[in-house]
Amino acid sequence: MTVESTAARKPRRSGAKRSTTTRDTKKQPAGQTELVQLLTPEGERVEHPEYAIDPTPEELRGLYRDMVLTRRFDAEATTLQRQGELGLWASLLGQEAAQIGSGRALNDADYVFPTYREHGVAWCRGVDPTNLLGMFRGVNHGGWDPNSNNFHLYTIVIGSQTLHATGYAMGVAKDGADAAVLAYFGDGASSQGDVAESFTFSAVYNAPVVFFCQNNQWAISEPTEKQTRVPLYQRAQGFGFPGVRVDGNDVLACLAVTKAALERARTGQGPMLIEAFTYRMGAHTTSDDPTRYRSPEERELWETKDPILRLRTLLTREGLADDAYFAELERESDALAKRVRDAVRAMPDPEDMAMFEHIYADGHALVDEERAQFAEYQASFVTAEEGI
Amino acid sequence: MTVESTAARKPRRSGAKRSTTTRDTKKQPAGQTELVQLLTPEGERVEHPEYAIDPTPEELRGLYRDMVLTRRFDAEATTLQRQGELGLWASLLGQEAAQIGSGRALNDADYVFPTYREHGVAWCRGVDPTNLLGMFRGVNHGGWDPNSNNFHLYTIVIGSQTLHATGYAMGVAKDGADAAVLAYFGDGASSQGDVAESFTFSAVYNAPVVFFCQNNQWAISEPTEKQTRVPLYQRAQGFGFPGVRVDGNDVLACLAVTKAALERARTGQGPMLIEAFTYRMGAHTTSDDPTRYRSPEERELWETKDPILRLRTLLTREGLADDAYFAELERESDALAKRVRDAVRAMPDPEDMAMFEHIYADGHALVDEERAQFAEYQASFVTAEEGI
Amino acid sequence: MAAEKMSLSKAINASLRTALETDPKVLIMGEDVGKLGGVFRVTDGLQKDFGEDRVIDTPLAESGIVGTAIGLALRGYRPVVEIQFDGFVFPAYDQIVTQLAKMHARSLGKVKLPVVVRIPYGGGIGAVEHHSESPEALFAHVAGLKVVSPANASDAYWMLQQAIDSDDPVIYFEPKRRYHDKSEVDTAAIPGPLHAARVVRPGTDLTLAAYGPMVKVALDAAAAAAEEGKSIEVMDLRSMSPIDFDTIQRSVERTGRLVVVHEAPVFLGTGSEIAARVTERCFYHLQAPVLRVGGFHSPYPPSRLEDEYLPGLDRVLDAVDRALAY
Amino acid sequence: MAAEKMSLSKAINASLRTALETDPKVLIMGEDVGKLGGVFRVTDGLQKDFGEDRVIDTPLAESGIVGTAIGLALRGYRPVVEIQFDGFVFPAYDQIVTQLAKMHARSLGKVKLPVVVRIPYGGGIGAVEHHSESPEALFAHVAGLKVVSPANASDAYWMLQQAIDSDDPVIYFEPKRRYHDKSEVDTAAIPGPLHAARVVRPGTDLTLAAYGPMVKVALDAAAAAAEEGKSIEVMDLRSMSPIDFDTIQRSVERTGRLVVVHEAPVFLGTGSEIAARVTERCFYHLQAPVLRVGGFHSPYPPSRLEDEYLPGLDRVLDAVDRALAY
Ligand SMILES: Cc1ncc(C[n+]2csc(CCOP(=O)(O)OP(=O)(O)O)c2C)c(N)n1
Ligand SMILES: Cc1ncc(C[n+]2csc(CCOP(=O)(O)OP(=O)(O)O)c2C)c(N)n1
Ligand SMILES: [Mg+2]
Ligand SMILES: [Mg+2]
Repeated sequence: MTVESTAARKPRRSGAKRSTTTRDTKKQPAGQTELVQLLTPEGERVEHPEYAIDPTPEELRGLYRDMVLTRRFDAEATTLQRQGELGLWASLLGQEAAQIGSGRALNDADYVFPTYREHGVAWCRGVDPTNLLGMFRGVNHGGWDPNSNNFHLYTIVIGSQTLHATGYAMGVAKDGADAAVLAYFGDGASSQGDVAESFTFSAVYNAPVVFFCQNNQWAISEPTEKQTRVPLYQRAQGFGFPGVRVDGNDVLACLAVTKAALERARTGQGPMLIEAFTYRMGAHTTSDDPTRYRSPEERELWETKDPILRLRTLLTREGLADDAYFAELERESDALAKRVRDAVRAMPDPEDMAMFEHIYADGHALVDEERAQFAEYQASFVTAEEGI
Repeated sequence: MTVESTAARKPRRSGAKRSTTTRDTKKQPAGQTELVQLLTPEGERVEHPEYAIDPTPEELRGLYRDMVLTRRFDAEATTLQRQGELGLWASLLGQEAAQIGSGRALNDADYVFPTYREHGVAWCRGVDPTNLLGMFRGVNHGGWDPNSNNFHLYTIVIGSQTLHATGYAMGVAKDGADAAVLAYFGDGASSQGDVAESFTFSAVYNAPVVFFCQNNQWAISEPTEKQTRVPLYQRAQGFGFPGVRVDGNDVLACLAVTKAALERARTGQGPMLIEAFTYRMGAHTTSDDPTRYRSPEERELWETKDPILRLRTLLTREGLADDAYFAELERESDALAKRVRDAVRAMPDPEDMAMFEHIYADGHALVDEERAQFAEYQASFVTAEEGI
Repeated sequence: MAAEKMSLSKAINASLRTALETDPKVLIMGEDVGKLGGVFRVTDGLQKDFGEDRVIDTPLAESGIVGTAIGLALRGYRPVVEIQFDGFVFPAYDQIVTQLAKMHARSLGKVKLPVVVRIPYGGGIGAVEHHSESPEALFAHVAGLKVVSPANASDAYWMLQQAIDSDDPVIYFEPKRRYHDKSEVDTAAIPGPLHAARVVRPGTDLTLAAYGPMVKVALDAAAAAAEEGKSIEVMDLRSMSPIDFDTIQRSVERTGRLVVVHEAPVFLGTGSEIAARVTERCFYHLQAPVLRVGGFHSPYPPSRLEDEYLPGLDRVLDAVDRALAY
Repeated sequence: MAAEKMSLSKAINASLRTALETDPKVLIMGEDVGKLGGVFRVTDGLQKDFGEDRVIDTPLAESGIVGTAIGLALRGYRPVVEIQFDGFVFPAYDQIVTQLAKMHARSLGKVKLPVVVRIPYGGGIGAVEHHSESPEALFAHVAGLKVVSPANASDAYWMLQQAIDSDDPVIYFEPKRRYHDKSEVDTAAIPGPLHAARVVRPGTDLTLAAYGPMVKVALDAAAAAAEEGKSIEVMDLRSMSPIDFDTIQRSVERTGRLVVVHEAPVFLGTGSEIAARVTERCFYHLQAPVLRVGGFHSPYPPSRLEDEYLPGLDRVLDAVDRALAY
């Protein structure tokens, strides 16, 4: 399976040439917004004075591969949810460039604080995709060790993690470490007080944190206009640090801008806000029904800006990847999907007594008491059954 | 007693000519900040293209009188605290221009949401000064009916009232009323998430609310640099509405800018942020000891920018007020002070049973039960005593 | 409309519709309550019929939602705000506790804040973290708030009407896993008091008190116990602040035994207050200590464990047996 | 240093100093904790001696303080944050409840958050609104937090050391009206367990349990009762989560009567849990219901009423008498 995966297949044929000017200017008042773009929807490289980048063919193929595998994994997870293997899934479909571009900008020593949708960033960090599924299956609330890959657990309460990221970055600065922190949040999250407080703290302490806002145009059913009346990247300036809007469907631009911002942070120049202008192609989660609040036309429009397709166009046109490469990647995608599917199906439910574990690091008398009572209660059934 | 009231007497003689440039530019990075000023510390009128104002002599005297009486009241309250009549007092000393200027910009139909220090605004709204003292004496948590003077109760939890103001303004807009809302907060408060959320809500709903931030340079012991690294008025822009910095010790500038902002709001042009650049001349409250964290020099510097003195200079130089006027105002001040003093001393403690009143508008069984039990408990003493 | 069988969520929708129709000052506010009709469709169709000015999609900020609702109430409106899930009420907790609850007292009664905060709460729907909590004790402890929870469609309709009519702030907890349960709603009836408990199944051996989602479990337990010859009186408490202790007391004075069930953690849950106060009131009537069945002192577990975590039939019956064994 | 008489606030200062000296990862954070040394001077001199990098004046935003402290803890630091007054903890409540309390469990134990939240609490100092509250039950109900409160200088010193040493988040409530009370602190002693209750005055007729600021009132009450020939055992609970029920139980099994006192409102206060659980554990030993003395179901009143509002000697003795009258 290639780019044309289940979830994204249908409307791509609608053609890559449709003009998007009217729509975009609706969202971006003229003159106010400059969108950093290095690769057009038509797959053309463009120059940007501030954010130059010159990836090798190998690197380009790597970014492409990351995006394809991420999308494939995501589609598989959606399928697994439909099959009842997961209780819920929050798809990243459409946001692959924003996530892979920013994720591949990271150094090993950097630290990431995701929302609940950064499956592509997790992939870049080397978190096993299967581990992401535990919480969506309902077997845990977060199935990986954040310190193994410098990738924090998913945070569901909107905006909270931006403060954790800021505090972590304050610690990085205290340690004098050569590292930065990357904090993800959404357009909806921009309204939360915690996000504003994280801007204040990071500015005052000049913390090495980069705020990466994926403006995917929607917070469940609410368009970005319900959160702000000016472009979100502008929010940063009033807190005393720069903000920039990048084409969130352009993996090269996301990579270049994030790399620059992280380097800025690592070299003591403080926080920066990146607004990745992108689109949530799927439902908010598998529980959501976007037909209730947005038009198919809008989605079709964004299909024409697909992040994967444009890089494929470039790779093909420039002769950087051939059919064999794409076929091999398809095989790899299928293998990944199968591995994930098998792993999820094999994922055992937690033991009942796990309820009483890890509530405290140093123990707690009440937990001990309740654990003992529950064990006794359960034993009473065994006894009763045995009694029969 | 005239302008030279107890609390403000000493250092004014240090002269009005001291240059303040170096200090100011420290706080205001060059070029970034324009300070709206219509009356210099030396009492000179200056023009401003956007904020013209041409008050009559009567109006100028009125502003002067408001500031003098407010300062006198404030000094009396400080004295009353020292004498044990109040548990605490939060002095507005130094902020008279910011408060009277903005307060006199209001129409009757406008609504005000203060912090705990807006005694001058309360005065403008016609709230009896005595009523302000109840909470500081400890006889109530807020002693006036907000709807009598369109002046909400003092709010102690920092920042909360900015959301109430925004909601109120949303209601004003719904009603199609010709009114605006004025929300006060401090430089410290600017860091609270609630304030950011009020910016978001007011911008999204285009609510007729003006945010008036008195940047008095300190949040208890913390200088404004602990809250922001750029001028606070700039915060507004990233939320999509204008911000302006005004000389907060210039009553004319505060009046003009607030008038314009309120009119903007009333005519459907949405929120605006005003940062009044001023100084808290006294302690944070009577519990505070500012010598622990700031230098006498800083205070002396701000003495030279005294809001009252500069207007007095203007009135005198232009022959708008004579000695008789000032003497009469001194008598009026004394009378006000005496009235407040007498009223506070006569202020009775609440009845014990008042603890159980006004917790709910529609009653609550538990409150009824506890009220009855407490009455019975108290009666048991009476009986016991009678028994003796 | 009069009597009609409807689901609990439809009853809330109908109640909101009635309120919007009856009083132009009533507003609905929250995340996704407009076009989407809420993530549970509880506000379905309301924005379409009453406009964006009365059914308001808000920015994603709970403190802002409650804070602006307070401002709107000060202006004379009667906002009904929705918190999307139980676990997301905490960003608004400051506004609720320090402002919404206290402003009436602060103003010596001059200011009234008729704000209703609707919170879908509780577990049992297989959700991820923060979507299954029962934080009612954290509100009931706070003076100035009233806290209620309906257990069936009729109460859902009427208690919401009464909450909106109340001049006090009311936290209205909706048992989300009962949203689809249907029962008769008579919109022409004259409802009883908002804060009264109700005996929903009479019995003589033990009183089993519950509210919200646990009333069904309690009734099932009583039915099961009946088959073993035990007569359990089931009480739907309906209100957690105030709690109708008079009605509980009358029942316990007859039965001599009380078991309280809720989903919320037992430790400092509403059951603790009920146990303490009923023991005080009925010290000489109680044949057994008041027993409590509820959640454990742990975060709400991953959904694959919720059947074990939530008080179900067996755990309730176990407590009943233990109480009867005294 | 060894044994020395000092005030409770000085003991906290000394304890923070020890922690800063011993462990370079310990940080102090809060509003005005630096140059000013806190509004109660509890952190006096610490910034001067340990620098702005370790004793940090923060922006005025409680959620930000706790949220960044969590981040710092994730990075390996051990932040001790100060909330300036009890009533100002609520803006941070979301971070405390949904993040600080739950992250250890969320990570299946991989992440530890050794964060201490210091909160001066309680009334009796003649303050304005929001400066005199006792919100401990709102934290004790939440799994993942530990909640303690010292009643004297020695405990203030040692319990804070232990809280900082703990790998769990600890909410450390400081009885602000006892800040100036002096007693012996032996900084070389070996402290008992952090969460153990302690009998501070033995007695045989009734157990009187208190914590924080009310321990002194309880001791005074016991002394007064002794003059009337009543032998009251006073227990300093010290920890509200967990509560040391074993020690309470042992006492009540001997005395047969229990009165619990706290400043917090009685309704759903910690006393309710103690009453409920002790009644369960000691059903056949109790000669009287567990009685509770505490605040009323009202906002903390204006300070001129606080003497009536706060449980004082008379109200405690009244409850003691009522309990003994059974
Ligand atoms: C505090 C809080 N309130 C509400 C929710 C419910 N909720 C989950 S996702 C979401 C929308 C988030 O939108 P955005 O920040 O744009 O991120 P996206 O889902 O688009 O990636 C909402 C309202 C939540 N998780 N947390
Ligand atoms: C939420 C909250 N946190 C802390 C406090 C304690 N406090 C009272 S005033 C104050 C400083 C406020 O500074 P600023 O906003 O600049 O107003 P100013 O006092 O200078 O007028 C603080 C920290 C509070 N009242 N509320
Ligand atoms: Mg979004
Ligand atoms: Mg200030």
